[in-house]
Amino acid sequence: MSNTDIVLEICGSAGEGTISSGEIFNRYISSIDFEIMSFDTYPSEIRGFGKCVAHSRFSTQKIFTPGKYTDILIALNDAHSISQLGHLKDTGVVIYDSKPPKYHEEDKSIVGWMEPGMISYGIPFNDLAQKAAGNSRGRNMVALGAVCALFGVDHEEFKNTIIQRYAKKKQIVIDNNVNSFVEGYNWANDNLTKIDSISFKKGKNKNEKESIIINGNQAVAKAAIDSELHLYAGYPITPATKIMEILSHELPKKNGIMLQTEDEISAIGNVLGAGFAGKRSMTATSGPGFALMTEFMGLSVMAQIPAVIVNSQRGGPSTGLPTKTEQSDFNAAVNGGTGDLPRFVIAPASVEECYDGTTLAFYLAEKYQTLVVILLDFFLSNSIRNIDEPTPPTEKMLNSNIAPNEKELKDYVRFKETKTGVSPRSIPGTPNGMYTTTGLENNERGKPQYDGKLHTKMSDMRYRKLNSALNDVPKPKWTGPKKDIDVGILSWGSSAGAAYEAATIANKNGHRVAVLSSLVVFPVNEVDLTKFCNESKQILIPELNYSGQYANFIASYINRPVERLNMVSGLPMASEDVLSKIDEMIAS
Amino acid sequence: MSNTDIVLEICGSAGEGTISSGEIFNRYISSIDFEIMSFDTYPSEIRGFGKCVAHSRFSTQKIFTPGKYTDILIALNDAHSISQLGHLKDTGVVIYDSKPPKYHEEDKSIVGWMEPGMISYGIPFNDLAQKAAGNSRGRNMVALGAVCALFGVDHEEFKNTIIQRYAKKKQIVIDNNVNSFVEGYNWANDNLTKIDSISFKKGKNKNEKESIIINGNQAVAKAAIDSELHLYAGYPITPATKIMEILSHELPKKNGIMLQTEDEISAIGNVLGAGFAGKRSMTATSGPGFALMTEFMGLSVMAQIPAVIVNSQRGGPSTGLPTKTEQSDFNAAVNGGTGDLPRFVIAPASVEECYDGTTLAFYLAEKYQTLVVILLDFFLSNSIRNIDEPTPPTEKMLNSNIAPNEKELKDYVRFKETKTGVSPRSIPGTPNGMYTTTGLENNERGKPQYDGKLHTKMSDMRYRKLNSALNDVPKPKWTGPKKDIDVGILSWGSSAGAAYEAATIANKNGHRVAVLSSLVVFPVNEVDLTKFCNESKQILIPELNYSGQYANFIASYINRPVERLNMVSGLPMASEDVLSKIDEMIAS
Amino acid sequence: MDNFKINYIDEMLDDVEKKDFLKYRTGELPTWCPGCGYFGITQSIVQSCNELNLKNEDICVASGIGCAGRFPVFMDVYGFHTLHGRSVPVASGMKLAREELTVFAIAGDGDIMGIGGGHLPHIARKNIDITLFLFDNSIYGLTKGQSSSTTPFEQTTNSHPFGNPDQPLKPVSLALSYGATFVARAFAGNVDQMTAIFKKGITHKGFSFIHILTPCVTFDKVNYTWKNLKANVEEIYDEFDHTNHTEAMRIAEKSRLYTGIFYHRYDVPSYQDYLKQK
Amino acid sequence: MDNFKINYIDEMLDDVEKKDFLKYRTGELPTWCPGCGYFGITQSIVQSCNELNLKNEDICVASGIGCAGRFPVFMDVYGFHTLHGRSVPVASGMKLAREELTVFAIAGDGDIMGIGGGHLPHIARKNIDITLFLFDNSIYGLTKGQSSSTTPFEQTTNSHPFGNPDQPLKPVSLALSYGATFVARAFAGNVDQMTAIFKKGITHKGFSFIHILTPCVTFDKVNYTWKNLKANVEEIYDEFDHTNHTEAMRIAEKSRLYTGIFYHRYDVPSYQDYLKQK
Ligand SMILES: Cc1ncc(C[n+]2csc(CCOP(=O)(O)OP(=O)(O)O)c2C)c(N)n1
Ligand SMILES: Cc1ncc(C[n+]2csc(CCOP(=O)(O)OP(=O)(O)O)c2C)c(N)n1
Ligand code: SF4
Ligand code: SF4
Ligand SMILES: [Mg+2]
Ligand SMILES: [Mg+2]
Repeated sequence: MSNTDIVLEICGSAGEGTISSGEIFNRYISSIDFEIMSFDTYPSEIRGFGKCVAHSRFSTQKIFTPGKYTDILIALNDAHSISQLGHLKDTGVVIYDSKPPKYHEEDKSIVGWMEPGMISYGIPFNDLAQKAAGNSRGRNMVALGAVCALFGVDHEEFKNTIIQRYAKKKQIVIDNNVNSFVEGYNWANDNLTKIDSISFKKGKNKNEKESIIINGNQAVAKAAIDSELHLYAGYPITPATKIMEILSHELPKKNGIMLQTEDEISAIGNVLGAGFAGKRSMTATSGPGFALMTEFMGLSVMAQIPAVIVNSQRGGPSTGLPTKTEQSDFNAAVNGGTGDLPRFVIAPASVEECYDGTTLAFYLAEKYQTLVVILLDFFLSNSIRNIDEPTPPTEKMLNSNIAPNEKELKDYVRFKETKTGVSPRSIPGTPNGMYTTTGLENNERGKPQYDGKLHTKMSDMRYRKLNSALNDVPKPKWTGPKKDIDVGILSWGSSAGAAYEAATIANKNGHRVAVLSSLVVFPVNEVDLTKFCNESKQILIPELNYSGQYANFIASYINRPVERLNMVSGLPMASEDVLSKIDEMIAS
Repeated sequence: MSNTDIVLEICGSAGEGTISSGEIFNRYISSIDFEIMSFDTYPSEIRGFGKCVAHSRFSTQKIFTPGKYTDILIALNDAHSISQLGHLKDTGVVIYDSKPPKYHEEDKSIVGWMEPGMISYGIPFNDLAQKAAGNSRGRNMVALGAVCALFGVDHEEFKNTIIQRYAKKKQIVIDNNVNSFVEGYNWANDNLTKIDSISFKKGKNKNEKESIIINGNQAVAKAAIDSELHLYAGYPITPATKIMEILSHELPKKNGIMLQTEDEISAIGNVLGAGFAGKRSMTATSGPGFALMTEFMGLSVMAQIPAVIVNSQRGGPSTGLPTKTEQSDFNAAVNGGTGDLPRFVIAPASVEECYDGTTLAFYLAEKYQTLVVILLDFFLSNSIRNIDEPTPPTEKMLNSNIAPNEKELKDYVRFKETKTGVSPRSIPGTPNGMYTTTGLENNERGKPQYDGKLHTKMSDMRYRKLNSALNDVPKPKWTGPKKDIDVGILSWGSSAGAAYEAATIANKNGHRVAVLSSLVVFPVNEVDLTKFCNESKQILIPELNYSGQYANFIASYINRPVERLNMVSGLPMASEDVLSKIDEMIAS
Repeated sequence: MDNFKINYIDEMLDDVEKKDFLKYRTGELPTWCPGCGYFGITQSIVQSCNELNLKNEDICVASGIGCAGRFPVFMDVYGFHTLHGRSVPVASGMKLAREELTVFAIAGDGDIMGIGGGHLPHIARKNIDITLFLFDNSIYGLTKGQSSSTTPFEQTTNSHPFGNPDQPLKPVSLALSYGATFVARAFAGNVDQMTAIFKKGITHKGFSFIHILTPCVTFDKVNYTWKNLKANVEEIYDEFDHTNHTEAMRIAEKSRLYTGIFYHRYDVPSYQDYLKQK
Repeated sequence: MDNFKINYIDEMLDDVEKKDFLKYRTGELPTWCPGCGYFGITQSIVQSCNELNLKNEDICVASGIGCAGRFPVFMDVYGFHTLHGRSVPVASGMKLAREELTVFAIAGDGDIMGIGGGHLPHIARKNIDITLFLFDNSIYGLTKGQSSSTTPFEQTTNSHPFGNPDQPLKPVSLALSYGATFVARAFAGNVDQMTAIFKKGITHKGFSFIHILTPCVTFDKVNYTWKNLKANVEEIYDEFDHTNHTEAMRIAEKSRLYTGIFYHRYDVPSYQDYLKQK
């Protein structure tokens, strides 16, 4: 069986069912065992008639990026869709409304903008929807019907997916959608002559595990629930709001609490309060809210109280580009805050890692009594994948606080020096475990004290925790050749996907390209990093920010020049971008 | 004439006039043309009977540090003073109260703690003060009288300094102080036999310029007034509060306003508002307050509105060590905030540079329409020097906003692309100059817009400003040999003083040690930095923080390993510390 | 839908030209939803400036983030779209810098009752001479329908699918207890009254707090709708004594939504006047 | 002076032992100035805990930064000395995590009327079951005598050498207009009344706001001194109806410093009770 790897886009106005038809398509395509990666774009204005795009890539191979070039474009609205032609493949397919509702005629038709070589199928979406349901709402379903007819998809199974999607709606809604779908399917079968060569019937045979369709925000929320989150405290902000909204549904079912606070300062304050009291707690935000949490981040570290913050990055600085993706809060996550401020920073590279990174975060925060920042980005938050049902946290991960034993409680010394830097922490309610913690420098009993020797010792303790934890976290992932590497890519966060794909292609092309990426970006596993760099003739650091934040950061560990690939286009990094940089480096 | 270089300390309880006697001593010693550097330590508790130390070094040479070892210790309180013996020189002198008030007898006398070789002079401070004024308040003046007698100081002139100091007080206060002083002087002359070899009559011949005694906070406040500051908005926090308190006196005289805000967020918000409206404005804070300003820092940069923030660093992280000095907010100043966030960071190395750095800050903020952070620290804020009357800002520096000309106002494009990155900025009240600025990414007219090309271009503009400014700021100071350098010290902020002194000694010892330090620590002058590093066999970076923040930062510019000297003792760096590190590096 | 949009815009533009609406407006078309109460408020602000003969270049506007916060983007004045919750300190700085300018702060209910609520007591007690327009739609509009500090108890929102557990704040009561010297409430559906109130607020020497009831037609279909608001607002009776703080407090606590001027104190010098008189 | 210190401490220690003061105290001696009102407040809090039979391990205290903020450092309970202005959100998180604990927030006037003032409306309207002790000395103590949000108008302070230009806030009025369900005022010089009030506040199910008048003997020698406070406090008359919000508001606005319980509403469920009942 040959490989299938297709990008399909549905583009329309808000209100035309663009996103929901993409969702149905993903569900179906996932059910026939394709690997999918999907990404929706909403208008940045609140309302109006802004452009929506449901972008899906599906493949029989493992994929890591949503794909830069489109195979099939479904234009629910010509005006909006024209600009999508810019990344349609040279022989790509456009499916459009041949008889759009009146208001479309003012726009030039998309057909006029297509390049020679592209293939178009005109279908009267509107007429068929009217026929099926008496209104134009079902245009999106007509289009899906045509897709089934054109590309050999089992339309009965697809129909079932539609029925499932609307199962909770009134029967009339289900009927209208299904009828529109059938109209589209039949019309296309009867009237269109296929002139492209695309088809997709069935994906690879997947393994046995249950698979779920989920985006990064959902994965974080699910992981939090599975990690026995008790209190979510947060304040709405794009692209993190959804985490809060999901948890506002889920937490009450588990006797947990979703607290909407007056601002982000209060949110992180509540998180620390709950952490102090011994319950798992988190908040999620984006750049502006993260900035407001800066002072409390320091307190978490100094007072040694667990706290988990998700920062889903968007374009910056300041309010920036709220609906665009970027990786420009690395500095803020790793070095934000005043004073010498160790903390953990976790940067998932995929939806799967959003789950694993979150369960890890709760484990680390509690065990090491400190701050853990999880760096997502707009793309990861909204990137939809079908993944295997993730592995829930183990018992050990769920109960990671190191409590004082009875002997220690006899004369309890809360911040007693230890080899690991972690001192047993008693939880309120524990008799004889009383102590006071503070953001002031303090001695082993928690008393504020400022002498130089003590400050040196306590600083040491705070940093020592990080080193102790290095054995407790997944090692960096090294993919590709283990030695004689032409280009070694140090990658982080969501752009790692593009690095993997580019490296795979480059290796097929006969080059030796490897990728090192780590779920935990701080602290740094210097042993592996050094080994990787020693084997690499050149180092490349691709990232979605302007100033090369990770590249600057890593310099003090490797002390050698690196090549940088920095992009601030607001889009996820594409494998093509990384590949051409690799080629350039190898050629020079 | 041989060189004089002496460290004198006065140590007592709060309420014993420790700090004020130090102040009088400094005034006098400055008036006889010694170079002085002084530093007061207060108790960290609000009240009570905490320890105060007035530490002064004075010299016929240029000095850069307050000196680590003491020559003369005046013990107003034995209990507190005992621990000061730890850094008294082997042959140092102690002047103590031989008949302390009753409550002193419970403590062991300081004499019992002195090492052999140290010299002590017991004087009945209390009795003499009682005799002079009927109470023990004048004990500190008795001690100063004894100092004059012992070390050959002109007691008439000294007496005049005392009179001047209390000129605004009631006559009885002046009399009591003077009489106590005279008692001390006479008693010491009559009863003591000098067995040490210290004397100081007159310093070097200074140049003509008027000299003033001033600490870092005062220098900042003075520079702000001279820079035509209109609005100071701030919130009290150690060690920056004094800047606010000084300006609350000075600004009203100039029709300026000192606004005490409800928090630091409001303070920096007011600064931006005034900046937008075309007036010079600033705030001053320390770590916790600086953390709260993080979000607004991003707005200043993105919206292109001038803002000056002084951050006087104290021990961190979190509330930390409010009364100890540290250089651990480098990360926060240079990389704090979310997104790619260029800004200027100025780090004065001395009281003189506090003045110059502040006038420069206002110039840069206004000209480049952006954020300028001035990094002081507890030590610099409170470090007292006698310096030449500083050079006030020039006309050019005072009027640095680039306004649009009439032609530009015809069709005003606020954020028009320019080579320098700076677009002419119109000030409210200017007809046809209306525009709206925002923290969102925006096009040249200020309209929020998020496309990738625009974001790339505008990011470029924001960073381009910094490069343009490199010719507009003082070049890094390179002291010592220009080539074949054994150890090249990259130094910043207040620890540069120790680097200078250590380098001078090392060079005398036949090594080749040079120092590169820059008033502007960000952006980096890469040309000079590279030249310096290329000439240096080894690089040393000494700084008062735990994690080596500047060393980490500089790594991405120089891509080679550096030696680090990190101290978090809460004390300023001493030349001895740097010197022994140099020796170690050269030996290895 | 698109032709609806076009007609709608044409209509607006006509209206706009008639009322000299464009004098203080840029070419930027507001990104607000059709039917949003913010159009009417904008119109009233423009009309007030016009009737007060303010020059464009002498108006400074600081706004927060939110649908309301977008206001200055559409205006041809000196505008600063600041941060969420921070219009007030920025407006304060503008006024303290340049007393001769007319300074507005624009805020949503999330903006100034929630995240920026800490600034309000202080601008009021300092009596800095700015006018705060609170666009209160009792919801977070821009982030798509979460509860705000003024969302009614038990209302279902995107952040509280089982009902809002928090009691709403009462902006007018708060402003009164903070010592604001001008406190009024307006309704986005009554342009004439709004304009009258705005003009008084703008000319008041000191801090003016104007609470404006306005519907979010997109995210609140239940409580503060046009219909419900219309049914519940009531103009404060003519004889009302605007200098009686206790009375103002009393009617502010009522569930009836009184509109008009609650409190207006003439005898307290503004912050800058006070400093000058010393 | 040192022998004065020693005598003073001995005296305190005697007193302390007599009243079982030490039960909730660590060995740490408070760093407060002799004569500071905070000693009396601490004593009353301890006494209240004692009389209510609270176990040390079941008490959680979150404090801000300031002289007041140091409180938990001297206490043998679960204490968290947080950030300036942030005792309230941290205390809130403690309670939401562990409903069975007794949670106190300790704040200075700078702490919770100034920098942390934005949290107050929300803890009140949410009615989260913590007790807030506001140590109001109308000055910034720890940073040595700058104006706070409750410093009287025109008072000379270290930040306002020519007199404070800002009108003071009225903490009790604010708490009332925020919808707090328990609002009281106490005076640090009256330990018995304080203890009675504290016990009511601690046992109240919901948010309790306790405004405590206390002198800063070091930085305010003019206004809120022991002498002036004693002369100006007056206990609320016995017949006062604690459920009458309007009356509470009225007497809160008076310049006379009433002490006692202004408002106590029994019928509003606490945040967590409300969530459970759904
Ligand atoms: C610090 C910060 N937190 C959160 C956000 C996200 N945000 C933008 S607007 C908004 C709420 C808007 O509500 P409101 O102030 O009522 O204005 P409206 O949109 O209703 O006019 C939020 C939460 C932000 N921009 N900055
Ligand atoms: C963010 C921040 N800003 C400023 C400070 C400095 N600071 C510490 S305590 C304090 C004021 C204390 O006043 P108050 O809250 O009234 O408490 P008091 O000392 O009077 O008991 C200030 C400004 C700080 N620690 N953190
Ligand atoms: S979302 Fe609501 S507030 Fe925002 S523009 Fe639309 S109707 Fe107005
Ligand atoms: S400074 Fe004032 S508040 Fe602080 S301990 Fe002393 S008297 Fe009390
Ligand atoms: Mg709103
Ligand atoms: Mg106070």
